[in-house]
Formats: sequence, structure tokens, C-alpha cells
Amino acid sequence: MNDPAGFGPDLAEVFGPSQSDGGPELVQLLTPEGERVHHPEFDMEFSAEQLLGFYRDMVLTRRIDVEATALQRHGELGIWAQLLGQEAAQIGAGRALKPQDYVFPTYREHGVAWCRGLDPLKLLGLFRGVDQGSWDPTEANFGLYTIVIGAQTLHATGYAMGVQRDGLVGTGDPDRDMAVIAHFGDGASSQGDVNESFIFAASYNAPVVFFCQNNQWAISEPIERQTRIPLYQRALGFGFPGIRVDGNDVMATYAVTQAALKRAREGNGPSFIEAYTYRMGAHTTTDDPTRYRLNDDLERWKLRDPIERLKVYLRRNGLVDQKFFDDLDAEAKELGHHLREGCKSLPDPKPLDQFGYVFQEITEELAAQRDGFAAYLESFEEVQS
Amino acid sequence: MNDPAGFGPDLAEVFGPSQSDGGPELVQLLTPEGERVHHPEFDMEFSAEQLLGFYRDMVLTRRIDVEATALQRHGELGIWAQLLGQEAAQIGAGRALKPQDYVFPTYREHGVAWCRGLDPLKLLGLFRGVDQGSWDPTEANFGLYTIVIGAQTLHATGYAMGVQRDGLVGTGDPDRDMAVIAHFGDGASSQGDVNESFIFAASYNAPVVFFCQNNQWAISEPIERQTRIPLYQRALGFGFPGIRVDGNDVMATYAVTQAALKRAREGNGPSFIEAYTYRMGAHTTTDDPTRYRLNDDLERWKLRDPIERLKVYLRRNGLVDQKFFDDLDAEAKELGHHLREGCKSLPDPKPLDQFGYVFQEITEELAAQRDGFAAYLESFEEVQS
Amino acid sequence: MSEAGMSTQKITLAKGLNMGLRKAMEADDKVLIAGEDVGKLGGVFRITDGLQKDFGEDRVIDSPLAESGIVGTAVGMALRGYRPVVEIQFDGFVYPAYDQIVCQVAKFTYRSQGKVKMPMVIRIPFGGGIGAVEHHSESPEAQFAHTPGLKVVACSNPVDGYWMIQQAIAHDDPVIFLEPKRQYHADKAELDESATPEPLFSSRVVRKGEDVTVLAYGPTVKTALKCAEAAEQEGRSLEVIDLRTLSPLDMRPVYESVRRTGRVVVTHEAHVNLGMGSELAARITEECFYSLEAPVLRVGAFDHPYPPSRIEEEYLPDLDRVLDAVDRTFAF
Amino acid sequence: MSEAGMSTQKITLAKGLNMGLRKAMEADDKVLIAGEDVGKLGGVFRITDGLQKDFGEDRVIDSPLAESGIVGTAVGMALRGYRPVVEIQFDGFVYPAYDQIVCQVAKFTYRSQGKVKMPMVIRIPFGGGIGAVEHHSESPEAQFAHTPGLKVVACSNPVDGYWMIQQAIAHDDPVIFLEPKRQYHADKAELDESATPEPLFSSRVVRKGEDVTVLAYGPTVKTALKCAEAAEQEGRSLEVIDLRTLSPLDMRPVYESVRRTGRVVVTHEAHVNLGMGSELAARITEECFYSLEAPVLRVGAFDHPYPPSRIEEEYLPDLDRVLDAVDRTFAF
Ligand SMILES: Cc1ncc(C[n+]2csc(CCOP(=O)(O)OP(=O)(O)O)c2C)c(N)n1
Ligand SMILES: Cc1ncc(C[n+]2csc(CCOP(=O)(O)OP(=O)(O)O)c2C)c(N)n1
Ligand SMILES: [Mg+2]
Ligand SMILES: [Mg+2]
Repeated sequence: MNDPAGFGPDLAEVFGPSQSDGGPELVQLLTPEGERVHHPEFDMEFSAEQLLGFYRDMVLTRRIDVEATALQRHGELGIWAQLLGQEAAQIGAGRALKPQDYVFPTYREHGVAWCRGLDPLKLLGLFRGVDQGSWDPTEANFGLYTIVIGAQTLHATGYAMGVQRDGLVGTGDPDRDMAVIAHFGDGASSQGDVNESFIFAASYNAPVVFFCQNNQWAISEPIERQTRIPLYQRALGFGFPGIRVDGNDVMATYAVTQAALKRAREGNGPSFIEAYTYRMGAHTTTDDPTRYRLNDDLERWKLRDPIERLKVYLRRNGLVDQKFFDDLDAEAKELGHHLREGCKSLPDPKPLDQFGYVFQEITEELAAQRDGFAAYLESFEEVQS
Repeated sequence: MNDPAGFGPDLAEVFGPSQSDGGPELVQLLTPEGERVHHPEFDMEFSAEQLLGFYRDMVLTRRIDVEATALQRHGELGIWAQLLGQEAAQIGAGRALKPQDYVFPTYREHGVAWCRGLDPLKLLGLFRGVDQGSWDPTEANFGLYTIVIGAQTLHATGYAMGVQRDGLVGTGDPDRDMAVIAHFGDGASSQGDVNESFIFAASYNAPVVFFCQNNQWAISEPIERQTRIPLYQRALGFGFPGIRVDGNDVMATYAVTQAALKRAREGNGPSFIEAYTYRMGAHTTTDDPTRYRLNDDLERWKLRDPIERLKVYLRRNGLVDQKFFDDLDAEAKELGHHLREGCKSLPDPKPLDQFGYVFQEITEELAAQRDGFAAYLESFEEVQS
Repeated sequence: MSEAGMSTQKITLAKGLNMGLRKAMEADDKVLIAGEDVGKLGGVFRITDGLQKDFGEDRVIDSPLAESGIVGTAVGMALRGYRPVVEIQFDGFVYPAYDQIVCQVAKFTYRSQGKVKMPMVIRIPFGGGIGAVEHHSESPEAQFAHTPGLKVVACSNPVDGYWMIQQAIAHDDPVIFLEPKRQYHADKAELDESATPEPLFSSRVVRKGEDVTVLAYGPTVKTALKCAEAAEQEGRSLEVIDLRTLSPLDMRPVYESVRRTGRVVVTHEAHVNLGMGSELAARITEECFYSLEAPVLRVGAFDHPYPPSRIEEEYLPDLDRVLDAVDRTFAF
Repeated sequence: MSEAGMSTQKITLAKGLNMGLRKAMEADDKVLIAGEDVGKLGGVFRITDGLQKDFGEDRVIDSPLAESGIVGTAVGMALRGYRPVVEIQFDGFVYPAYDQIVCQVAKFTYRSQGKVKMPMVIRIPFGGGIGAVEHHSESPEAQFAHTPGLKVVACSNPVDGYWMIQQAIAHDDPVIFLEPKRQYHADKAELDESATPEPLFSSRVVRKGEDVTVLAYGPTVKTALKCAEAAEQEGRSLEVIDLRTLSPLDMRPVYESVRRTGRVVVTHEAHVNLGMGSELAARITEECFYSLEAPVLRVGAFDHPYPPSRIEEEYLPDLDRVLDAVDRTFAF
């Protein structure tokens, strides 16, 4: 992609390296082989406890995913958006948050939800069709899942503008300062809303971190359809920094996200993180990726499995014993049981209640519709009895 | 705007210099003082004939603007969007086009329209309210004025994708190869549509030049509200080159636009030009800029007047004689006369005709509405007669 | 200000809205204003004139030129506990924000089963008659009224402007707030700030009559009132109702009126096809079937796009076209 | 293929649309398809299955994930003489493109006084009943029908799907093409490729009857036909009309029917408030005032957002609710 017309900057330079392995700009602290490496800017020490915590989070998150996928196969969920392969990106990001930070997720942030302490059962409601993912977002500062691609990035930016107005940025008190994180996918980066959120965030220097999981695919469309340069460079065009991190490396993701959040909290404005990862499963349980991608790719990415590499590292460095794995296994089983049983007993929504959710207070108009419907339903019961 | 958190690239470096004079990256071939300067990348020789042509174009374009503004004051136009100060940007861009190229304008591209050979009278229709700017866009490959900010940048990109499909890019024959140019303002750069057009253009490597007149203002909002880095750098985030050119320098604008169009025609894809200029007048004739900007700024920009500097250059280099100015004066007067007389005799639209413009063929439904309206109107005439 | 005898003054609609916004901002510091040019310029119609000066740039926010961004960030601010009042510069420019409005603003409360409040006001200067170019004279109300989760109101006069904007801002659900732009600087009315306003979501009989019910809102209320005067000359008594609220509709006074008159004409600037008139006609016919002497007749914009401004007055419903419809209700 | 006796086959709606698209692409190489996942994947509903393989990436274009971009670039391609067929992945995702659709697609011809053609088809899988999450079951038709400059059609069965998509593509004005997604893979029908289709913008009586006229389109046509069967058991004869075209409306067969039956029920999945039923009710009442034995009754979605899928069948109009309305038309 060089420029024979000699117009402007050298594009080869701007475009950067091929994207297949993330390129040299990829921030990494743990290689796919479980080798600890260092980075001039984002290096960090982790305690054994922290690492075991990450490991546990990733394993349990994967368990949630596996259980939910099975529940869908058994007809208990209408659909499920799998996160298989993206555990490190989500746990790294999720664990970097402070309690006061606020998260705007897409529909796939099951791992981040886990870090926020949301009962994973609550995630199933949307996919089972018993609610719209109707948890209280203020409970764990974890917003509602958003299905319209990219819409939540503007909400995050506006929320961050609110935080600024509340005087909770750059106070000097790290336990008061707040940051907002907006999750979205590589495909989402093409939406007008996402680009507008960059503009607003830059214009107001809002304390928001744009966290993009580049899992290489937007359903069947490869990342090359959305951008011809590494995605993290998009941010530079808007005047704030972008970083590409190995999204299958929980340490690196944690380190980079933590730095970005700190930056936001301290009043230094927005930043963009591209967590370079791979969607190992289907887009959702209704998707058939064999129609559009090569098995070889999948096999290659399996070698970069986020859980495996941390396991190798923990083992190799004697940070873990068999009991840890056994306990975790038991915990995962317990979690699976919780989800299976819980899912089936999620209460079905009530048709008449729906009229009452539309507004803070039901309108006469809606009440009349509800009452009419109730009378109609009763007339049936009368007939039947 | 440096980064105490040490996150990512040095922002001071990325953000570039202050924007008040366009900064060192400004491509310039003629200084505000009428001094010819050279540029390592975009230097170019101009014949006297070319320069006199530019001069004539700018003077006549300004005359159109002045006349239209006066017509509005006299109640002959409902509103007028002035281009005062932006003549060089528009003539430089307009003259760089080949006949086969296609232009997507905003509502202020009167100078570009002039270069395409559109009778300026046609521009008045929209502002007088006798039509919607309803010229035939295929006549001069000059699209219809677009009022919804940024919408036309997507049309331009799609048109360019069509040109690609027609095999009219990179044929090796400079008289067949086509490029498309999309005009828009600094404010427009914040619209989702504009950013999406960058994404599509980059993704398909479409032969489109994004030509942004940064006139420093979007009505009352200064450029700093839309971007905190020089606007031309936006393009880099999308993977294609951006250039900032002195939009008050017709030579430089011509040189840069020509190179960008050539690049597009030859199949090397999109590029972005920021023509750094200033809106010397009000946003439109209904605007009152004294509410939001300093007279000092205006005075400073008057010193960079695009017409004056070329005049100085032409004079100083003996490329022009008094007869040229006299002839041009007469021509401008003639043009003014044409506009004044023509404007007043533009035929009013016919209410009944409107029903027939909605579709290629009127529907029964609309025909019935039209006929009902006609009957109603007739009933009045009967009453009155 | 509100001392006895001192509290009335003659104001335009623009002034009423401006005063109402100011009151709302004084009353609750969570109230924010956002939009294009709302700051120093005071908006292209000057409705926010002086507010940024007095309340600062943090509360009166000049936005980048991106309507989806304006509404989308306002959603975020509302989630953070603010009460954003968004200005859309002209009706025709609300569409880039349409997705955020119908999929996000309208649905947050429902989606969360009432746990999330979305107290947002989206102000839209609407309607034609100001000699503008394309996209500056639209009447998009039916599209919002069709969307569950949004409330839609239209003011028609200075006093309502003053009260309704305050009520809308104080309301906990999102409100699309339509302002008849051709009325901004047209007529003055006496404002008594010490009065008690009617509820926001209520329609109002603005002229009593016996023969035909004329339903109007926003810019056509004035037209309807003029019709009533003209009709009176001809011995016909029109009852005029200013609907004020388009969603929810307040049908009680409408039904009550129609049961008396048996004849209805609805007039709005929006296109007739699937405009508010369709819904009103359908509901009235269903509820007052045996009272109707004639079908509900609708007088609105013809079903072509808004025309070039030189002929807009022939396109918009006017006195004669409404009176013609009134006549026609007697021809059935 | 079209040899005598060989030309009929049993197809689903998905297949009919796929075959129709293929025919259109074969007939005119200016026809392009664009949208998310329309290429290798063949679209999430497989409507474009195999087309990219056979017509290449230049004619079946996988787009970046941006609906405004998809429609906006399609406008540009149409200006260049192409005939783009845009796929919106689900009804709820048409809104980011709403501005381009209502301000650009709908207005180019009018703006240019007919000089510019805008031959674009925007395919939207619409309606509910597939157990999906939010935004995947919307019925946005009324908003488009309210917009002058757009034509809006809805197919209801495999054979119509096959013909109507070809007719829409061949048409020189923009067409919003609604496909009832729950029917894609539901029923099969016999397609005779050698038949001559009815005009695109025509409604069709799909079942003759005497007592009540039932108007339906898209997914509710099947419901209406089932009602007619059920009603027959009870000795009531329903006439069912598949509207097919929502804008322009083809009212002739409707009026003709209503004048005979005097009773009308309209059913659609869209919200009742300002849905197509409002317009139909208003027009029918105006035209057939003295033929009506009862007001036009509307059976649609309740006026709350589309609910969680476990209860969607109770939300959507069904056999019982339509029959209930039929009964009610006799209660006036
Ligand atoms: C506005 C909009 N358009 C289309 C869709 C349908 N859709 C759901 S997910 C998806 C792909 C998203 O890709 P990406 O952003 O990369 O996220 P990922 O699914 O890979 O996590 C699409 C097209 C949608 N939900 N919203
Ligand atoms: C979508 C949309 N929003 C708002 C407007 C109202 N408006 C007209 S021009 C303008 C400012 C445009 O600024 P810029 O893009 O810099 O172009 P300039 O007028 O300076 O040439 C605005 C806000 C519009 N026309 N379209
Ligand atoms: Mg992805
Ligand atoms: Mg500008």
C-alpha cells in the first residue's frame, strides 16, 4: 500500500505491520507459551494472589459461557453470545476497575459482569427472553447490555461528562476519582455513534476509556472490512492515545487498562485500548462460522488460549498446587449447577406488567389498554372454566 | 496537553502545533504578502494564463456572493450562505477537477459551481425558495446542494464505489479515469456520516477526495469544539493521508487538490484535504457573528485575503495590466446584472406541480390529492370571479 | 418579581421558553442544556439566550455538530442523574439522532423495568412558514408519537411555552417538546407567573362552540382560532381544542366535545397520511361512532415533501382549507 | 427451467426471495446487493445465499458495520446509475440509517424535480415471533409510510416474495421492502415461474367473504386467513385482503369490500397507536361512512415496546384477538 503519487505521509509507515499476530506494537507481558516478558511502558509486578484471582475469574467465566451455551442447546435460552477466547481481555479490563468506576458493556461482557459481582444468572434473563437484561445498573455500576451496536459508547461519554460535572475527576483522591469504560467490538468501530463518541470525549476531555475487543470478526466480516490500519490507531485521528494490547494476555490487559483508567480519573482524558483477541466460538449460538472462516485460523488461535498460558506460567513458577485446581473445579461445578437450576426457575414475565414498565408512572392510555387486555384474558378463563 | 500518566504516545507530539496560523504543516505556495514560496512535495509551476484565470474566477465568485447577499437584503432571497474569504479554497479545488470528475457540494460551494460552469442563477433558486436547488447534477457532474450536514460525503463515497465498478479508475488513461470530490465543513467533520464515509472509502479504497474547508466556525462553534488536534490528522486514524493546505492560497489549494485527485483516479484511494481558511462573513445572512467572535480575528484574517494576495503577486511580477482589471470589472458588473435581473424573474414554483415531482411517475393517491386541491383552488377562482 | 400585581408581563413564545428554561435551571442544578450553538449565540432562535452567561459552560453545553452524539451523551448524563434539555436546531435535523431517541431514550425505562429514569427533554422547533430552505420546516411528531416510551407535547402560545417547558423538565420520563417556530416571535401574551398551570399532559378547549370540533396543536391552533372567528361570521360555532399533548393523547375533552358537535376537523402541518389526524380519526370514530354526523376530516400538509418556501403558504393548512373541511362535514 | 411443466416448484419465502434476487441480478448487471454479512454468510437469514459466489464481491458487497453508511453509499451508487438492493439485518437496526432514508433516499427525486432517479430497494426483515432479543422484532413500517417519497411494500408468502422483490428492484423509485422474518422458513408454496405477477403496488383479496373485511399484510396475513377458517366454523364469512402495498395504499379493493361487508378489522404487528390501522380506519371511514355498521377496529401490538420473547405470542395479534375484534364489530 505504498503511494506512487507521492501524496502525503508514507502510508506504509502509517499503516503499520500486518495484523495477523498483532504486530510489534502489541503490548504483551505473558507470551502464548506462558513466558513472562517485559514492556518498557506498561510493566508491572503481580502478586501470586492476583494471578490466581485472574485465573479463577477466567475459568469461572468460561464455565458460565459453556453452561449458557449448553442451556441454549437444550432450548432453555433463545440465543447466547459466547465469549470463548476473550476471557483475558474481559477479566483484565474488569479487574482493573475500581468500585466507583462505571461500565458500559455490549452484549458479550459476561466476564466484566463477573468482575463487577453481578450474579451471572441475571445475564441469562435477556437471552432466555424473560427480561431485557433488566438488572439495576447502579447496583454494581454495570450498565445494561446494549444490542444496538455502538450506542453505549455515547452513553459512556455522556456519563463521563456527568462525572466531570460532579467534580469527581482529578480530585487527587484516588478513591473518589471516577472513570468510565465503554466496551465495544471491532465491528462497532465503524458505527457513526462510536466515532461521534470519540469526538465528544476528545472535545470535553471526558474521563472515559474506550475498550475495544478486536476479536477479528463482526459476525462474518473480518476486521479488514472495518479498517485497513491497526484499529488502535483510529484514536490518534481524534487526538487521544490508542494502545494495542494482547487481549489474550490477562496481565498485559490489566496493566494497560489500569493505566488508562488512572489517566482518565486524574483528568487526562480519554484513551482507546484495542484488546487484540479472537472469537473462538460462533458469533452467537445461531451462527455458523464454518461458512466464512478457516479452521486453520481457529487452530492457530487455540495455541494462544488465554487460560492455558496463565496456567503454564502459574505451574512453571510454582505459584499453584493441585488443591487450587481441584477447589476451582468444584467451584465451577457449583456455578454450573447454579446456572442450570437458576435458569429454569427464572420467572416468566407477566404480560400485564409490561404496560407498567414503559414510564415511571403508567399513563391512563396504557392503563386502559392493560385493563382491556386483562378483561379479554379473563373472558377466556371464564370460557375455559 | 502532555500526559503525566505516561500513557501511550506523547500527545504534545501527536496534537501538533497551535492552529492559529495553520502551523508549520500548512502547505503554502503564495504567502499572505503575495510572496511566492516553494514546497518540497507540492511545488508546481503556473502559467500566467492559469493565474489570471484563477484571479478572474475568484473575483467573479466574490461578485456572485456580494450580489446574492444584496439580493437577500432586498428581500429577493430568503437566505444566503456567503463564501466571502473562501474563494481560493473553492477555485483551487474546482479548477483542479477534470470534466469527468464528480462533485458533491455542501450549500456553500458557489465557487466550485462556478468552475463547473453552472449558471450561478441556478444557485439562487434554493435560496429564493423557488426550487430546492434542482439543477440536473449530470449536466456538469455537480451534485445538488446538500443541507443535512455531512450526508453528501457518503453519497460521494458510494458514487466513487460506482466509478470503481465501472472500471474507470487506474485505467492508465488520464482522460478516462475519474475521481469524486466531497466538500464539507469543519463542523461536519463531527457527524457520524462523515466518519462512516471515511471508513467506507478506506475499506474499499474508493477514488474520493474529502475536501474540508476549515473556515474555523460551525455557525457559532469554533473549530476547537470539533477537534483538539489539527483536523487533517483525522484521516490518519482511518488509514489514508491528510494534508493541510492554505485555503486562502489558490495556488497551493490547486496543487494539493490536483495531486489528491490524481491519486484517486490512479487507484490509490481516498485522501483528505483540510483547506485552512476563514469565513469572513456571517454563517448565513440570518446570522450575527458579533455575538460569538472577535472583530480582531476577522481583521487578522482580512490580511490574508485570497484575492488580494494573488493580485499583489500578479502586479509585482508584471503578469497583468490595467486593461485586465477593467475588463474583469466590466465582466463582474455584467454578472451582477445577470443575477439581479435573473433572480427576480425566476419563475415561482407551481403548487400543483409539486405532486408530480415525488416519484418518477405520479401515484394514483398523489394524483387524487392534486386533483382535489386543483378543484378546491378552482372553487375559489369561481367565487372570486 | 412575583409580588402581587408585579407578576404579569407581555411575552413572546421565545421569551416564555427562555424564562421557563431559566426557572428550571434555577430550581434544579441537575438541569443541563446541550445542543448546537446554544451557548454564546443563544441558539439560532435565541431561546437559550443569556443562559450560558449566567449558568456557565458546564450547564449550557455547546456540542460538536452531531445530533446522535448530542442525544446519546445526554442519555449518559441522564443515567448519571442529570436532567438534560437537548436542543435540536431544526426539525429536519433530528433524524441523525433518531436511533438514539427511539431505541435508547424511549426504551431505557422499559428495558430496566422502571429501574432507570430517563428524564430528558428534546426540544424541537417544528413546522414551517418561515421562508426557509429544505429540512427546516418539518413536522416529525407522528413518528415520535408512534414510539412507545416517548411522551410528545406541543406548545402553541407564550404562556404555555413558559409553563410546559418547566413541567417537561420536571417530568421523569423523556419528553419530545415541540415548539412552533413560526410563533417564536409572532404574538405576545400576558404571563402571570403566580398562576397555577394546567397539567402537562392535558388538552384544553381554547374556544367553546357547538357545531364542529376543530382539533389542533402547535402552529395550527392559531389557524383554528381564526377559523372559529371567521365561521362565527357565517353563523357557525366551532369548538377549538388545543391538544397540547400528542402522546399520551388526552381524549376526554375531545370525546366530550365530539359527542356534542358530531363533527370533527383535525388540522396539523404534518403530512395527512399517517399523521396525528389518522389516529385521532380512528379513536374518535371508535369511541363516538353513533355521535358522528360525518367522518373526521383531516387537513394537513399534502403528501409530498415540504415545498420550496415561495409556495409554503399554499401547502400548509390555512384558514380557507380548514373552513372548507368544516363545510364538508356538513355535506355528509 | 421454464419449460412447460417444469416451471413449478415448492419453495419457502427465503427461497423465493433468494431466487428473485438472483433473477434480478441476472436480468440487469446494474443491480448490486449491499449489507452486513450478505456475502460469504449469505446474510443471517441466508436470503442472499450463494449470490456473492456467483456474482462476485463487486456486486454482492459486504459492508462495514454502519447502516447509515450502507444506505448513504447506496444513494451514491444509485446516482451513478446502479440499482442497489440494501439489506438491513434486522428491523431494529434500520434507525441508524433513518436520516439517510427519510432525508436523502426519499427526497432526491423531489428535490431534483424528477431529474434524479433513486432506484433503491431497502430490504428489512420485520416483525416478531422468532424468540429474539430486543430490537430484533420491530415493525417500523408506519414511519416509512408517513414519509413522502418512499414506497413501502410487504410480502406475505413465498410466491409474492419471488415476484415482488424483482418488481421492486425494477422499479425506479425507492422501495422499502418488508419481509416477515418469521415466515422465511415456515411454509412452502408452489411457484410457477412462467406466471404473470400482479402489479407491485396492488392489494389482493386472498379470501372472499361477506360479513367482515379483515385487512392484513406481511406476517398477519396468515393469521387473518386462519381467522377466516375458524370464523367459517362459526358461520361467519370473513373477506381477507393482503394489502401488500402500504404506501401508496391500494384502497380500491378495500372500499369495494367494505361497501359489501360494512365491518372492518385491521391487524398488524406494529403498535396500534399511529400504526397503519389508523390511516386505514381514517380513510375507510371517510370514504365508506354510510356503509359502516361499526367503526374500523384495529388489532396490533400493544403500545409498549416489544416485550421479552417468552411472552411475545401474547403481545402479537393472534387468531383469538382478531376474532375477538371481529365479534366486537357486531356489538356496535
Ligand atoms: C446497529 C446494529 N446493526 C447490526 C446489528 C447486528 N449485529 C449484532 S452483533 C454484530 C456484529 C458485531 O461485531 P463486533 O462489533 O465486532 O462485536 P462482536 O460481536 O465481535 O463482539 C452485528 C452486525 C446490531 N446489533 N446493531
Ligand atoms: C444535520 C444538521 N444539523 C444541523 C444543521 C444546521 N447547520 C447548518 S450549517 C451548520 C454549521 C456547519 O458548519 P461547517 O460544517 O463548519 O460548515 P460551514 O457552514 O462553516 O461552511 C449547522 C449547525 C444542519 N444543516 N444539518
Ligand atoms: Mg468483533
Ligand atoms: Mg465551518
